Amino acid sequence: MTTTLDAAGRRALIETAAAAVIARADELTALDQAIGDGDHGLNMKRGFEAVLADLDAIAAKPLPEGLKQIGTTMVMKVGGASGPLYGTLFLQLGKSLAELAPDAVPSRAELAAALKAAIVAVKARGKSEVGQKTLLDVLAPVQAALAGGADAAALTACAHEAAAATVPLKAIRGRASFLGDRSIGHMDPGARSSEILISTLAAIAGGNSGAAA
Amino acid sequence: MTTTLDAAGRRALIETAAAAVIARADELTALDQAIGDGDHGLNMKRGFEAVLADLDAIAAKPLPEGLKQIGTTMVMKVGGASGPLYGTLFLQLGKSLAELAPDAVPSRAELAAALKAAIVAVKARGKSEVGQKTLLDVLAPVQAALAGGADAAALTACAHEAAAATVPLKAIRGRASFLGDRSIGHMDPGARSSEILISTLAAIAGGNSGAAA
Amino acid sequence: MNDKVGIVIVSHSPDVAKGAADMVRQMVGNEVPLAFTGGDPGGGLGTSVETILAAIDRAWSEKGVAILVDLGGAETNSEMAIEMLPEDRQGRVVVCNAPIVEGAVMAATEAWGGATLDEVRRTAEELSPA
Amino acid sequence: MNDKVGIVIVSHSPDVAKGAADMVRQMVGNEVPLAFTGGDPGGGLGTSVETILAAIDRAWSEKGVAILVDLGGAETNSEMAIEMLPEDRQGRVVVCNAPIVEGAVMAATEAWGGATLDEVRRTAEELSPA
Ligand SMILES: Nc1ncnc2c1ncn2[C@@H]1O[C@H](COP(=O)(O)OP(=O)(O)O)[C@@H](O)[C@H]1O
Ligand SMILES: Nc1ncnc2c1ncn2[C@@H]1O[C@H](COP(=O)(O)OP(=O)(O)O)[C@@H](O)[C@H]1O
Ligand SMILES: [Mg+2]
Ligand SMILES: [Mg+2]
Ligand SMILES: [Mg+2]
Ligand SMILES: [Mg+2]
Repeated sequence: MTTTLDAAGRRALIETAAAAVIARADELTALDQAIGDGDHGLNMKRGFEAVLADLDAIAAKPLPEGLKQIGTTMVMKVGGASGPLYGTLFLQLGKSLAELAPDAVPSRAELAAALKAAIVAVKARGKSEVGQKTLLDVLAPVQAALAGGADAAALTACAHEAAAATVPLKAIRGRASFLGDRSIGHMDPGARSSEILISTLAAIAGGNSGAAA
Repeated sequence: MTTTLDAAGRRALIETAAAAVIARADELTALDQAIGDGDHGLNMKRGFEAVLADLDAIAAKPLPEGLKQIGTTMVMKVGGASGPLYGTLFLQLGKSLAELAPDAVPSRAELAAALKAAIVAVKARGKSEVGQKTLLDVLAPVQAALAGGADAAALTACAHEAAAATVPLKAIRGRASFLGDRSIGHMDPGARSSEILISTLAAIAGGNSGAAA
Repeated sequence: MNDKVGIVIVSHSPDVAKGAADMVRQMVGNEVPLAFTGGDPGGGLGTSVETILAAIDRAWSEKGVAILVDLGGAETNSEMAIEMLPEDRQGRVVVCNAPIVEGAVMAATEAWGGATLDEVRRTAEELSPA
Repeated sequence: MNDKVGIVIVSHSPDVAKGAADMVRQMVGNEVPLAFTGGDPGGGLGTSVETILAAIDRAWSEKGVAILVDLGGAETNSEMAIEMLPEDRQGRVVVCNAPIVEGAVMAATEAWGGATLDEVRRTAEELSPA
């Protein structure tokens, strides 16, 4: 880990994360076809393409402001339930990190606290809890691992396992809940998109020692 | 009253009744605008124009068969809730009068019994009762008056009063029920179309001594 | 196709009927027999027994057909249509007491899973959208 | 116009939104502020916070605005939109827990009669179509 995160660093981070999700759009859509309306990949792609379209402006801002702009962009562009959920996540991350010194890298404690607050905000937005087969089922264990000192590889492994652990769950929120028991046996698309984001960011933070599964 | 009702007689009866309703289409629509979706006149006009389009064929049939064809035409052509309701009314009148001798005029008792059965059928179709601000609030008192020996003028007066008596009622069925208490103070459009039909038929039966109000 | 309950959408508005059917298709693809109709015989807002009968025929399944309706007239016309069906079909068509759009998506999702007509109807009638 | 509560219809489908608005207009004419939106920012089935905000603005009334939605995403996006409104408007916009089509007709009929936002919402949430 470096001790500064300047505009170039922020740019690389955002660009890589966005590209990773966009590259997996077909996979995310296929997951959503099985237990939803088959648009999660399209939705996330639209959101992150809009982020990329503003990449220079976002990267030029301090990290908290940039995160808020990403959040607003996701809110406005995604279109699915995932838009306000991921939007709220990024908006709250930005708000929680507001005191960060310019170009500073947030500490593990700062990141863990920010992600904790963001998870609370996502729960409120979705009227949802952990265990309901949503992106929260990846975000929550990753936050716990982060707070507990996990390194990049461990965070990646945690996200991967958490996404896989949504397979046997019955969906209680979102469209997949319409399927009742038939939602069992499929990975939640939002859990998978969260895994991709986290493992990509972890790989960068860990000096590219890990890679998105 | 004549003692036979031949094709020419049936033709005149149906044509006059249909024309009377069609002539009042704007008024019926205006009533429906106040407490509904403003289409009752259009709906009834469409139904009775379709009846007129088949007038010769309908009049050529024995009365019970003709009534059934009118019922089917109303069912297929009206489009509003009134379609299956008036359709059911005419279909059941036809069924109840099935034993009528060719070209015979149904007796008062036969007519009263047929109308009684038809009202039961309309109630079942509409899941409705007298007092809910619908066409039943005209049909039921007219049936009672008919059974009780009322002459043409009395039947016309009865229908007129019954329609007027829907004004203070609160609608419990149909779209007007969406208005709750605000349906009070307006005449029910279906009650008015029933009044028009009844007073027109009574006028013919009474040798044109009465007239639709 | 006949191993899934069919879904018929009957709205006063042809646009609502079509849009609800689009939403159903997005959830269940072409695996559930689906038909929709809206508008009165004159082309205005309303419903038509004739086009309801045709829609039931298009969505016909040996497992039965669940009809979703919006307001009173759509319900009364659908019930009238059911009575005009050949007798051996009448018992296998039901009108669901459920919201037209949300109910159609729910009912179709349930039908997609292979549920019986009764299960499809109950799901549409029980659940309100999460 | 501002003496009646406004109605906003938010569907995943632009067709459902338009058709439901047609049905509302047939009941209440132009006396109730009404706006509708459907479709995601890419034109597919979904909803858009941006167009929801614009619809709230078009249907704005000092008495408040009741939003009718179909499925989860429409609800979440509408709630998000409410939070993005100027603070003095936020408290006067509610999402009704009611069927989109039937609820819109009910809510608009109630608004037409001069009801408060709370009454409009309650009517939509209570009644199922007769
Ligand atoms: N109420 C909710 N709370 C938390 N997460 C949710 C909720 N609804 C949906 N999700 C997440 O969003 C994902 C679906 O996103 P997407 O397909 O883009 O939206 P939509 O369901 O509107 O089509 C789900 O896989 C789930 O992870
Ligand atoms: N469930 C019902 N039972 C009895 N009569 C009804 C019912 N619903 C509607 N009506 C009658 O139908 C009339 C409205 O007919 P119309 O306007 O043609 O149909 P719609 O209400 O579908 O637009 C009402 O005035 C009422 O008399
Ligand atoms: Mg989806
Ligand atoms: Mg979607
Ligand atoms: Mg009407
Ligand atoms: Mg109508």
